[in-house]
Amino acid sequence: MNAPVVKAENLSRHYSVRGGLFSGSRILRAVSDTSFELQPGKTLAVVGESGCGKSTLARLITMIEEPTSGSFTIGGVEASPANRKQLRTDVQIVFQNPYGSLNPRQRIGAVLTEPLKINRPDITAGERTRRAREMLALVGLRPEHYDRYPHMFSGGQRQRIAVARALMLEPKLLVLDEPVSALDLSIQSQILNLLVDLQERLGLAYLFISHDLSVVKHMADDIIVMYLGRPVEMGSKDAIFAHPRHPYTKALLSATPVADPQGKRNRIKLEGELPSPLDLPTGCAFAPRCWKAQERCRAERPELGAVTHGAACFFPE
Amino acid sequence: MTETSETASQATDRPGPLREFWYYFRENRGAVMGLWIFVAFVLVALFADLIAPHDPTAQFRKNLLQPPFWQEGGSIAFPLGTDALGRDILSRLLHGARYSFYVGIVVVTVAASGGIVIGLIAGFAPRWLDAIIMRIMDIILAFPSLLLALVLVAILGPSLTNAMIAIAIVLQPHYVRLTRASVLSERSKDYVTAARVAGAGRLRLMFVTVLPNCLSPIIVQAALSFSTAILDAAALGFLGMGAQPPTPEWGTMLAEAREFILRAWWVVTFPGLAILVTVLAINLMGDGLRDALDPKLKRS
Amino acid sequence: MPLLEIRNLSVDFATSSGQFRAVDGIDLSVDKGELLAIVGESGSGKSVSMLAMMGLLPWTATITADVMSFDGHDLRALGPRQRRRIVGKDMAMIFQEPMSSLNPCFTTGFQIKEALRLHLGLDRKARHRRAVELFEMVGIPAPEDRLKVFPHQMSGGMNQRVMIAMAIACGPKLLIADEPTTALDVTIQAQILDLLTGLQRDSGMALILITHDMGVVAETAERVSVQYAGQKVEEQKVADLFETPHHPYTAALLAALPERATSRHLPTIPGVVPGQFDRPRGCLFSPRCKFADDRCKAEPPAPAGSGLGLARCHYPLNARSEVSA
Amino acid sequence: MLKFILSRLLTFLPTFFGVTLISFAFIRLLPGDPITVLAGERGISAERHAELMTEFGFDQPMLIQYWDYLKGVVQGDLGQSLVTKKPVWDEFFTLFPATLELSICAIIFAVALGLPAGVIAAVNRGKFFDRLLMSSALVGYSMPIFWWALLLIIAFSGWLGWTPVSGRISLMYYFDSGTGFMLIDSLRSGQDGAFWSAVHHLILPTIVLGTIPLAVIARQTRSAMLEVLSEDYIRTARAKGLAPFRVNGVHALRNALIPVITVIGLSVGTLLAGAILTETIFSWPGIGKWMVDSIFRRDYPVVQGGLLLIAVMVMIVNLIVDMLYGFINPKIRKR
Repeated sequence: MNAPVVKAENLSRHYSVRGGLFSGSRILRAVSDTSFELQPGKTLAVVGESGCGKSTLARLITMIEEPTSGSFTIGGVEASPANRKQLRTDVQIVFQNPYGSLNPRQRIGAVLTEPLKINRPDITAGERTRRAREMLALVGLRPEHYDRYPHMFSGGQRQRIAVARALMLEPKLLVLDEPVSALDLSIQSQILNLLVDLQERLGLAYLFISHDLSVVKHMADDIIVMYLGRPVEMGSKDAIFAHPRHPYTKALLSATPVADPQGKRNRIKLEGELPSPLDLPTGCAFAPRCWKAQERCRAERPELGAVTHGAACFFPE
Repeated sequence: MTETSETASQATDRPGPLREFWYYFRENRGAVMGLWIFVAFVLVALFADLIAPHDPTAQFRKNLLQPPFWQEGGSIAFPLGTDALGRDILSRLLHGARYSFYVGIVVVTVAASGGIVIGLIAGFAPRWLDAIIMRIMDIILAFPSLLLALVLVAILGPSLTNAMIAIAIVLQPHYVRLTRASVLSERSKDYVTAARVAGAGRLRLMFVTVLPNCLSPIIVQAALSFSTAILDAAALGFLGMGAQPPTPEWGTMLAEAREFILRAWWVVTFPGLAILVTVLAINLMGDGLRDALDPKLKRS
Repeated sequence: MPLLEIRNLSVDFATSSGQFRAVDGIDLSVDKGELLAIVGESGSGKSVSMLAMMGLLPWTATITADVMSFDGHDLRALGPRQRRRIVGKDMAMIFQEPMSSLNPCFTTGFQIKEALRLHLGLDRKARHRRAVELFEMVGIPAPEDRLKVFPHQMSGGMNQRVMIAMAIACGPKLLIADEPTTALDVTIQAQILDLLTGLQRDSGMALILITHDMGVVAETAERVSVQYAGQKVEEQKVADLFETPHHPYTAALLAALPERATSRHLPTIPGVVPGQFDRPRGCLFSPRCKFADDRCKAEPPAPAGSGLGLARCHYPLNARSEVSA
Repeated sequence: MLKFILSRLLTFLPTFFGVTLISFAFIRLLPGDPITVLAGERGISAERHAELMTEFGFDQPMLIQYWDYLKGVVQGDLGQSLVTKKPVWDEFFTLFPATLELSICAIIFAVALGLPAGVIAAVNRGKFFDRLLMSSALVGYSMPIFWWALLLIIAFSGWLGWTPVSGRISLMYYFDSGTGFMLIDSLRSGQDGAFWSAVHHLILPTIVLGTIPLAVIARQTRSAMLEVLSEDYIRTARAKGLAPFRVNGVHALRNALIPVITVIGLSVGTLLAGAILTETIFSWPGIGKWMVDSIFRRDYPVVQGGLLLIAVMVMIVNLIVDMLYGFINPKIRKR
């Protein structure tokens, strides 16, 4: 087996939230104790509902934010502040909103060449242009798009441009933060195909952040399910979809609507809503909504456990 | 890739940014009118020497307080009449445009360049520095603009230059606040994060990535403060703290004319009208700029 | 007679660059107590047609229809005052963004009681009692307290429950839900959908569910109308639609669902939805349709018979129980 | 809510010190040393100069001078006028009611006309009324008010003879000022016609001073209303079947008021700047005219003290507006 592209150990990111003048600051645990590995050419999907910390995780791995504790390596190199500049080119990101992620005052050509200009000053301007045009073709856009401004493109085309920009530095890892959530169904499949093709052709590893289980099922090799900042279940896609072990994963799967009118299923009804991330329960974070919860669940926090298909639950299936 | 598909044709149908801007600006008839008046104003300011029938300071002792030509006792030699010292009002007004234009340009340049840089720094600075900068701006804003200008002029001595310095200092905080606010809102957008992920340094982020996207509100503010500068300079002139007589500055002209208000309406009316029309034109233009540059209004 | 009947509804918007047709000749009928889903991508005009019926479009919109009747009223002939007597009472609507759809300056109690006073003329006490009752019906815990709360103090799911309570406050005969769960998380979405279908079943009101999510359609609707670029392209019972789609667009859309994928490569629909400037002359879907020929590009198709799901296509798929390829 | 107020008060303090610092610096920035400046044009002998330098502490280090100044400010000691020899503090508070009365009238005038104008314009967007009101507002906004005042004087005092040209009340009436507000004092004096005379004197200054705030409020109300009218919750209100009057007047206006209140607060600064011009033109015995006169007379202690007190007044008003803002915006109130 190859060396992993990313290896994260106990990554945490906590924010201190100022709760007003006299109440002091409180701690928002966006991500806590998250560990995983990602092999080259593979896709690791992170799923969960809003506020589960999946986007924060994406920003940690992309080195947009510093972890509060824990560490991770990229291609075997420790991602410390000293190595950041060197590692930057290995990890790139594609954001959810194709309308906010391109600078409205930059032509597409400038969008694509900027990363090279900053990080590879030795490359000549002509060479930069050549590579950018090549990349444009690779993501399925036309040469004449090179001189246009972002507002002239549709959402799907913009997402292609965003992918192209991310690939200009030939990264090993692409972080995809809900890359198709803002797109219509018919455009979504175009982008997903593009991503599949690029992965095969360039041997990229994907960290795929999504809330849409049907997309995840299509794209992922491995899956981390997160709930309120912690991974609650981790394993291969097949294992998780076939035999979800954590009650939350089960509920999530059963709540996802399936486009098949014949398949009537028993839906697990989750009571209540997400607790505030500022005010997490002491034990298992899912306990207040869990139908299996017992005294122990409320008192102590279960660990993720097993390496191949772990579930942070005292009573897994 | 198998599907190189999305049609390129629809992209060409949408106009480029400048053309689009002009398209929306043209929609607003008031703004276009304002633009033409402003162009005329600039031309007058540049060529006042050639257009004006008389020397603005020449005193025609035989024609004191002569009314405009259409009134009894007026003559076409002095189309808008003369003032108490027998100076031609039209010539003085034309030359006055030069001072107003000069004030506007200098004040906006000084206030905007300083304000933008400080605002940009505040937007990117760590919290403590940002807080200090903004508190200083609060302090300047706590003084009514005209009062602060008056006091500064009292320190520096009354003159047009000092009045301009004073007005520029007073207007500066508005640019700082505006720039900082739009820097903060732009900074949280994904394209800025994307530039950071691409390895852009802080200076590049500030000036190449973020600043161009903050310019729209700043341009509008520049237009509006151009008119504010003209008004404030005229007010200082009116109070005797701006340009000093016999300079044909519009506010100063009004101050000189005050005692004749009930006797010779024209010495009071025309300078004020000149100020009003100029300021109104610039404000019309500013409104048009705002509508054309503000994407929120475009959609409706 | 159906509860709601619409024939040939069109909506045009006056934009700075000319007229823009958002809805183009839509027919629709809903019976009492029925659950109809309208499905389509963005720009398909699915919300606009319903907003037009509610009279909620801005003045830039021009609405034309051959028939637009609701519960015996001709909606085209009603004056604003008479229409307001129906809207909010017999015909209610909830929206996509629960957080921004409630007025941030008023308590939820104020906003729900306002409707009760306007349409039912209840006195203060009765209003309060009814509001509490409604909050209980939509599953809001501690209703007395929640009536005194501002919208921003509650979660999106709770706000959507408040919206639903407001909409059903006067016992409407028709409830239009415009993407009611799109802004919500999956587990909350399931709760809200259960609530809506439960209310529809228990109270006997008709429900129109506007959505882009095929999964939601499959699990909740009885009958489905598919819209594309402002036109209705197909209408069928939900099971039949997923089994034998007749319009190529419907078929392509279903095929593009990742969960129906058979290989890593998904079938795609090339191109994008036509906009204001590039509206095709013939069939609106022809530039993206893999079956399109010259006829499709030249002349707009009329809806086929009801056996073919009213498909707006010259060459409907799966015609006459032929098994699809 | 209490927390909110306290946090606002806390940002007030550094600004307050900054303002004192500026007024402290003012007299030291003038050309020449402070004693020469304070002595004015009469000049002063060298021994007396040195004596006074020590007496007023100008030979001390700056930091100590500032500390002493600050102590004085807190105790209400701002020095005394070179001309009248009265304490600056007392003079300010004798004249302040005149400015306050005028400002309140101007703000009422501006809000009473500007708010409805903005709402009407927004509701009739793009139609005749909107164009008319907004064109007028733009003219008002562009108005050089010192010229506007002269025009009004020509029209109302010159041609029509309706209103007086200057002062707060006709010289016929004399009574002790109790509250300093002429409208109240004239009523309390019980003299026939005194109140009407005071009202007459107020009309033109109020219009002049209120013009720009009126225009600003009308424009701001319109744009705030337009913004609010496109919000989702307005659609919800209409979907409930509410009448347009209730949708616009209750649901929309309540939200639109939030930014408008801020603008009204900000126009207090503008108002005081305008008061300088208005009071000078109408010989209105308020602090604006007092400041201008003092600058001309080189009465520097007055300028210094007045500068500080006016800035503090503006800050207090801003503070009040801030709290009001917190009060009408539930998102801040209940956090």
